[in-house]
Amino acid sequence: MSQDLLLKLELHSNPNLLCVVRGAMERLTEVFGFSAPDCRSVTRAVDEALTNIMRHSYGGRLDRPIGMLCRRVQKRPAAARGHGLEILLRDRGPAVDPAKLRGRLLDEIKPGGLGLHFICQSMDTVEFKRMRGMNQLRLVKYLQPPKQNCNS
Amino acid sequence: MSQDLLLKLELHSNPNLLCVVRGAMERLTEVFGFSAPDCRSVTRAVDEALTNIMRHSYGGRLDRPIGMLCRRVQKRPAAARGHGLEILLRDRGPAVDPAKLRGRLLDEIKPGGLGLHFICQSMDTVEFKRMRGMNQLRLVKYLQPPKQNCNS
Amino acid sequence: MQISARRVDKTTIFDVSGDIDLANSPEIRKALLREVKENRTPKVVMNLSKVRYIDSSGVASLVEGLKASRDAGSRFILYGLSPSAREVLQLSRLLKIFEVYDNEEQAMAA
Amino acid sequence: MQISARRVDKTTIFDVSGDIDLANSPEIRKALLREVKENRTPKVVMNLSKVRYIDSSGVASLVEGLKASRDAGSRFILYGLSPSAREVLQLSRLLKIFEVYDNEEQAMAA
Ligand SMILES: Nc1ncnc2c1ncn2[C@@H]1O[C@H](COP(=O)(O)OP(=O)(O)O)[C@@H](O)[C@H]1O
Ligand SMILES: Nc1ncnc2c1ncn2[C@@H]1O[C@H](COP(=O)(O)OP(=O)(O)O)[C@@H](O)[C@H]1O
Repeated sequence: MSQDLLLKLELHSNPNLLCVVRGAMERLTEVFGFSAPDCRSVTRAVDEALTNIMRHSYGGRLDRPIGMLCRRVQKRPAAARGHGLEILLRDRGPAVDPAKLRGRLLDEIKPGGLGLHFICQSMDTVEFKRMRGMNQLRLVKYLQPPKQNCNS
Repeated sequence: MSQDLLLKLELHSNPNLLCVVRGAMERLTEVFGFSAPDCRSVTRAVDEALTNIMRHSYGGRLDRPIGMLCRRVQKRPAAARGHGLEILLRDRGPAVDPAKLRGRLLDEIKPGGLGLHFICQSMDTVEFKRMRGMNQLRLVKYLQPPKQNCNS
Repeated sequence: MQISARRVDKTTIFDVSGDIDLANSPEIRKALLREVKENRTPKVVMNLSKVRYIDSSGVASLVEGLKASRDAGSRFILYGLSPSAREVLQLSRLLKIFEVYDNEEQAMAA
Repeated sequence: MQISARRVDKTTIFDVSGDIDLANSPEIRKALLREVKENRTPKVVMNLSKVRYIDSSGVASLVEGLKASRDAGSRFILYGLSPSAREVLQLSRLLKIFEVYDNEEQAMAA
């Protein structure tokens, strides 16, 4: 394991396990040094991303594998306190159509379509890619957050 | 992954990560259906076992790998509500001398030597074995706890 | 998550505890819609003071409750939001859409 | 974990918040031993009302504080134990060894 790896986690696509991951993320973000609101928002982003994997990648099946990797990353160019928490989420569902990966407008009052908004509003970097038969969502939050960057 | 696997976790032997595992275990035990005191005591057992690995197996080094596996197991002979939570903890430290693996008497007031007591008092099964160059501690707690069994 | 209902005059109060997420938001939705649509309760109050976390599926269930109560001409009220629950409604731009109070007394008097 | 000290007359009160575990019990130990041995404070009170969890290394630090205060002829008092902290002292058969009170008022009056 590399020094910068903080935590590696594997779970099934079972919604009952979402609270377990939140329990871990609440503490990991705190240990990492985030403010209380940032701890909540990173935890929320991970939770919503897992929810999306369970619902959309796996269509509600409960027994499919999800991998999660948390690492410390350095901001480039390296700045003071310039490190961040990187979270990689991987699933083995069918390839996601990136065109579908977008949040809806919030001006209408209707249920659904909020998860991606929460993720983008919480994280500094949100990147999706398909690799080796897996979907990978990469989330990064820096300790001193720069301006929002969520067009990826 | 097998259906009965609940969670797989890898971390470094860094005490700062203990609270992260507790955060996950608090929720996992709750989801599993344990009473609040049982949730606390299973979480405590896992925490103390990890503490022992960090201190004794790895002598305080911060960057060594620890693996953790949580599964649902069935009690044999299968009884009503006879399932339990099994937790396997694995480290790559030197072989542990089983003769040293014992808690001290509690009648003296002195610091230290409490961890194994907490583990044994919390869990229904505590088993240690050396396998494939790894130490493995197996902890099981059943939903309706039978009599204590901690001579292993 | 646990949900139970109390009836006070013409108001039903749902006491919810634990986190609301994908694992249980369908249950919340069902309880709300039954109360609003079938039982036609004129005022439904959600006591969220023991709810630490609400995810987007939980917000969706609350929005469904709100819409159903608007359709039925009844009232739908939330109280006791945790910091996280408040944030999630703010992020959804729904904090001003719901009727939100600090405590039960205010929610009942409203 | 955070620890800070308050002085009230001849008593030092340590306010601790967060979990006490292997990551920070050495810090607790150091603060306690300094207060008891170096500063020779006649009464040291640990406010544990914001401590959710104490592990065996945390218990060991508290035992060291207790022993040092016995050696120094001073007093060492705990208050505000969470269910988990109470359990851990019970499991260690130390609950009756420590002076334990429910709240600060009782701890100061004792
Ligand atoms: N992991 C995923 N796999 C496939 N599609 C996804 C995934 N995550 C999000 N999407 C797509 O993005 C859309 C918006 O997601 P989101 O904002 O979370 O709202 P909702 O899940 O309520 O529809 C989803 O409806 C879906 O089409
Ligand atoms: N993972 C381990 N590897 C090697 N030795 C261990 C391990 N866990 C416990 N031990 C041995 O068991 C003894 C008792 O452990 P414990 O009751 O936790 O108290 P303490 O760790 O305070 O000594 C330790 O001192 C050590 O010799």
